[in-house]
Amino acid sequence: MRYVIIGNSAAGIGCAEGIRKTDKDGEIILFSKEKQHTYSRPLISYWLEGKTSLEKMKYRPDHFYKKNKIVFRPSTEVVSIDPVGKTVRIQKGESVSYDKLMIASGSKPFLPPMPGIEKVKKRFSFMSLDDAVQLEKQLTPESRVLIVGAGLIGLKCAEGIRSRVGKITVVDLADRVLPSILDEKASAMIRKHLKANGIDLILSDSVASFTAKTAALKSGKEIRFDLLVTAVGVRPNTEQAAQAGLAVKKGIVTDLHMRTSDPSIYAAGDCTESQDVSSGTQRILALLPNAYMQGECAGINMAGGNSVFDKAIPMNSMGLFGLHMVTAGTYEGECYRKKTEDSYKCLYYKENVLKGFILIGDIGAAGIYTSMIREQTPLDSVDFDLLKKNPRLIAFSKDEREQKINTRFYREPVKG
Amino acid sequence: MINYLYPDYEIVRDPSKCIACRVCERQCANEAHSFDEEAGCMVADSSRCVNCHRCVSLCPTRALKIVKSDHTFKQNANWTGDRITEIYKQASTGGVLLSSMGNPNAFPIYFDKILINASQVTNPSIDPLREPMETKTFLGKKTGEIRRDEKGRILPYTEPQIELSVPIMFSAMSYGSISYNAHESLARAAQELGILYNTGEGGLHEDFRQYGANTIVQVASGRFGVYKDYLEAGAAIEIKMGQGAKPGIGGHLPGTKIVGDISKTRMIPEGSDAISPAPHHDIYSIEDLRQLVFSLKEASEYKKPVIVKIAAVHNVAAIASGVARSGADIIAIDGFRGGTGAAPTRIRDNVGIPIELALASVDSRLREEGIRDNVSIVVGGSIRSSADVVKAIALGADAVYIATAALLSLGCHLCRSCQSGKCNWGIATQRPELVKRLNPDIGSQRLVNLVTAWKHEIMEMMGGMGINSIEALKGNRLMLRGIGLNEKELEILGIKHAGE
Amino acid sequence: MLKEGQIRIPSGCAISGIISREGKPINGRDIVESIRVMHDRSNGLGGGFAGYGIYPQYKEHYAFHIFYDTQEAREECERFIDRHFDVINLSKIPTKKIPAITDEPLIWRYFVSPHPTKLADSQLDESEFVARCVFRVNTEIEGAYIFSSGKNMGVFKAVGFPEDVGEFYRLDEYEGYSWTAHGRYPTNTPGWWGGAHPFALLNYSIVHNGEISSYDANRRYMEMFGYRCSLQTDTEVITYIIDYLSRKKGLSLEETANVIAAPFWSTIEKKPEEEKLRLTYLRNKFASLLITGPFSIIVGFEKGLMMLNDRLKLRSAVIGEKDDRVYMASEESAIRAIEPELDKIWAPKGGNPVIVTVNE
Amino acid sequence: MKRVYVNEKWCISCHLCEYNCAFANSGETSMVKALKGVTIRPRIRVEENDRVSFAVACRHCPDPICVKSCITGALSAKDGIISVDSWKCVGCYTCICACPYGAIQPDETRGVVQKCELCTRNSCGEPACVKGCPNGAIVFEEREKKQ
Repeated sequence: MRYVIIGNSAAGIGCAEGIRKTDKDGEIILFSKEKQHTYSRPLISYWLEGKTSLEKMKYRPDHFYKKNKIVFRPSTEVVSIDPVGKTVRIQKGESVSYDKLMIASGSKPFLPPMPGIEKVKKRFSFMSLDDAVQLEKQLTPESRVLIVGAGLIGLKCAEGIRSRVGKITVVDLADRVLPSILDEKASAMIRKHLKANGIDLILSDSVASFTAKTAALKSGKEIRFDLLVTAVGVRPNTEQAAQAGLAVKKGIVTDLHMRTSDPSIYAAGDCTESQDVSSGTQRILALLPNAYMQGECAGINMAGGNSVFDKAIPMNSMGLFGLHMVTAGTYEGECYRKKTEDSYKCLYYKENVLKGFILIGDIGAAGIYTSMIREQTPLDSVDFDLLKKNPRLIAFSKDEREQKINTRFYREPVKG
Repeated sequence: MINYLYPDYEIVRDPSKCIACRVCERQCANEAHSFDEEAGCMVADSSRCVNCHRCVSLCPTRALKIVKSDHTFKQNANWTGDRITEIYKQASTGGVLLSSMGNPNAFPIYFDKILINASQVTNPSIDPLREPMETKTFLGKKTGEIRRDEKGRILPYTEPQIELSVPIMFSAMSYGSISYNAHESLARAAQELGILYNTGEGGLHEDFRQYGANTIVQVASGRFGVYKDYLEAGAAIEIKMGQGAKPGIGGHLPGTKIVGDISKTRMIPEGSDAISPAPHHDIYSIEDLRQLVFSLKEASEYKKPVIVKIAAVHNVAAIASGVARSGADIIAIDGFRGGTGAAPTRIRDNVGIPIELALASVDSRLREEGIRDNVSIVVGGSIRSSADVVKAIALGADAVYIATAALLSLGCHLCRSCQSGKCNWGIATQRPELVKRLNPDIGSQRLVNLVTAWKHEIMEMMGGMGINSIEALKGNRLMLRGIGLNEKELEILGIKHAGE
Repeated sequence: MLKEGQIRIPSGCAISGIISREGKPINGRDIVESIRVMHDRSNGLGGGFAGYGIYPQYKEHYAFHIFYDTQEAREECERFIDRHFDVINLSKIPTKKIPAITDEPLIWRYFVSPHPTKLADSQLDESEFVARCVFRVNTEIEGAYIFSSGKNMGVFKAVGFPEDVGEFYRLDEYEGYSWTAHGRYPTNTPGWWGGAHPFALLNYSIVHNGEISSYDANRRYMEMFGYRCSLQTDTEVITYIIDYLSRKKGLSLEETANVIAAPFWSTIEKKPEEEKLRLTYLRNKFASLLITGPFSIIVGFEKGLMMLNDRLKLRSAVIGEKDDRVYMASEESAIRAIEPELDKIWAPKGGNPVIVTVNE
Repeated sequence: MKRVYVNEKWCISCHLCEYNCAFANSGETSMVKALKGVTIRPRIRVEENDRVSFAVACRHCPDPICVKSCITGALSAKDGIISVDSWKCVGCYTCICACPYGAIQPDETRGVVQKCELCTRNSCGEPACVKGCPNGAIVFEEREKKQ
């Protein structure tokens, strides 16, 4: 049995670990476009900030490939897939056959057309360690940095370099920061916090055109900068999958076993669509935990096991300049809100289940909420008034508590 | 109104050790401890302290101790502080003083004035680790002629018996006076130990029927929870005529405690007072007792031994003689130091006689009358150690009852505040948050440990005497010597003085 | 110093016994020679013998052997005996003056039968009547002590080493089908003749080596049934127990052994159900008659001997056989001394009675 | 394998487990020195209301979502014990967002997370919460066979 894995991040690694849970000996070949040992992509901003090192960023220990008997092929990009011949073709014209294939090709930065951008020499995206290394080389205490995009990537980048540059300006077309994960009030709170930490934010605006060191905004403002970071968004890497004739919508389409439309080909991670339990929709959930769990699920199935991943939900945890926020699920239905000077809580619930939440500041035990979303715990089976105040197991029924803390391990309630 | 009382005890906190974890505060049902937010430290109100040591025991840094207050009245050998304080209390309330557990006063403790023999030279001591050492005991009548079948073989028919692995039983404590968990601890320990516990006059909770083979069901003057199934549920039936802590006094469990399972188990309506009359109103004399004994035997088809429990009072020997002829299988005698959940202080402290003297005179009397085999004798009322057990058996007892010692092993610190219902150790309380403090897994294990430890010690002492079976110790008064006792005391105890 | 009856005196001892299963006569000399070997097991403060089948001519009559301290005691006692019995024969017991035995009391022997009217008036069976009379003499008549009261048997005892006691009583002039002997090593006694062993009541006689730890439990129990343990010795109470269980309760000697040296509960537990119930019954019913502490005893009874050790076998006891004779002794040497060529010799297990009876 | 189980029936809400945990992981030899005057940050927490109380710490799930969610690989499961490598941890708190028991806490002083590691990384030898529980409400026992 030969397994071929495309991708060396969370989904690819998860897949390899999933395979090894079931099949200790099958051949695994793992192709990575990048040259590095597997590393954690979200850590690049921490690296810039000096909170981690290249060594610490390794997602798995040095002996990982060896221990798991994985043939690791770094700097090797898979250019095409032949689902009929069950082979993949790599850059140098070499073909490698597979019995089961995992596509964990991730995503790439999305750059909308911006006139004059080609004139900007010091221009970076912020997706990979290479991006970060390139950026790092240009940082000076005097640097004026323009970041286009006030989403997760843009803001983490801002935090990562804040202490190392002179000025940071973030521009976003949206009227608030982190629009994909925060509601208005939360955004406002973060915005205030960013401002307090020296980040200039220009919202509801966008770059009309660039010169080498200036950006003219639609509003007419002009921003002078030394370095440009574009973090407008990402797009899944689906080209090879599409060429191979696999079903692809926004991302590669899979079933709950992470199998694509070709029974020998699986896909996981940022390049796929998931069934979001909280919203009930198919969407791209470009999140590391999600990628790992999809990959692991796929790996188990590829090796002949039986695993279903039907618990996908959006889930984010991040800190910005010491202020932590965790969010999960979708924001629909009724809302319970509580705001204090330095914290914010918002719970969304609908049709007897918790749909989503936003916590800023006090994030302790947030996973209890997350699990309620994931498990679709009926709110009438818990003391929701208590839960609104604090995420606590005591709000669950006696039987449920007993299950959670006094049995061998928690068995998920049987639904239906 | 002036409060004349100064706290008996003072809570002493070592501020250098206190980490303000507030365990003391959470554990004190009397609310003696609190956290002073402003000062940022723990404070204590000694006037609320009953000296139960719950806080002391749970304080993780050992920052607490309770000391006797040195606040004092002017010295007076006659009007002691206790007497004066009692007068203040009564002058303020107009009520009978209530207290609990056993008589705490400085009367002679005869067990402590009796010494045990050991073998030297002429007779070898026996090592219980190497040789069999038997503590198994049967309780019940040993009368009846030997009968044989036509081939001359003995027909091994005996009156109903109780078999004990060690001659120790847990004395009567009702469900109500002590908690569900305390009862469960006793029942489970009795089962594991191969001994018996006693329901007391509170009926038998459904959950504990499974321990029937190790249960004595009690029939007392209130007849709470008594019906045919109850009588048949245990291994023996005890008629409680009296109790050492309060001879001549009945019982009163206030209606506030008659809730839920307690009401159900006692078979009386919730909220009604459970009043046990001072006498059984169907027993005004010995012949009435005989009728009750046989009523119970009839009801239980003569399968269960009937115990008659009496308090040790002045003419205990004559009473016991009457009981021994009443059809009862076992007499339980309760000494004046026996414990209780609540008794009038004056009764507890002034009525009854020591169990050692009662036992010696009853055993001698029954032997003089040639009726010692009619009954087994069980004694209680402050058996405090394995040495007390050995001495009691050598004086003539078949087995002992322990209750205070059992409660101590469950955590009781003899604060003697049972009547308040706020037992911090989860024993003498029905408050759920306090009851749960006594985990029967732990409680039963501690009881098992205690009795096992005593058993080992009994075996050591027996081995020292060259006795390897407990029946050879029973009534073996030559193994005892008195110390510091006068002729009369020695005569009653039937022992010689040390050195004789 | 206090003597037996006023204080309990522990003692170590030597015991020996011989029986002919054929009922053939054995000269008293043999038992004297046997006990002589174990000289060091006694200290000269007591020795004695019991012979069975020694009075064939008076075998229907109770033979009372009595010590008198004074003539007054003898007169008072004889008046008592006259009132309760028909006296067939009376005499001093023949003795031989030897230097080793001194301070002898008056030693008399009476062959008697209960007075028929007295017996009928008492509403007691004959043996009980005789036993009660013996107790009365021994407790109520100062200076008189009946130390042997069986039929066709007799106890001979004195203060001294047993071999000297045998010579003193001229035992070579007696023949019987069984004999027991005792050499005493009391730790504290002025030496009172009555305190020597064997101890006997009616036909039961006991020689005993050991010190029982259950003494007071046994004694206080026995006293409930009218046995007054006036001597406070183990042998006395064991004799009474055997008398009580065998004569009054009708237990066989095996059953008696199951009571006084009852098997351990752990042993009983392993027995077949019926046996378990029987042993449990006996042990429980007569719990206060379990004898603990070291003992080896030889019980003499009509037509038999029983040897029994305590359950832990804390005292030595061996049994030898040669033809129809069975020998029982504290030490093998005491058997070899009179029968060097044995067919068989063994040590009985603790608690297991060895009962030898004369073939009928 | 042996696991920590909590039986709320016997929890007496004394909170000693929290203090014993904080002490065990303090590295100090005296509880007074370790805990006096500090706000404790135990890895076990007692939840309570006026009727019920119980302690919650990491269940060391066989299929741990926290480990799967960890973005750095700092959380790992070995021999059934889930532990955190604070050298690798960057304090993103994704695990806190994922743990269904709320059993992982921020260690704000170090900017990482902390969790129960069954006292395998301190000198306690056995879980301090279990050892110090006065009522057997927290036990450390083998139950796998029973299931």
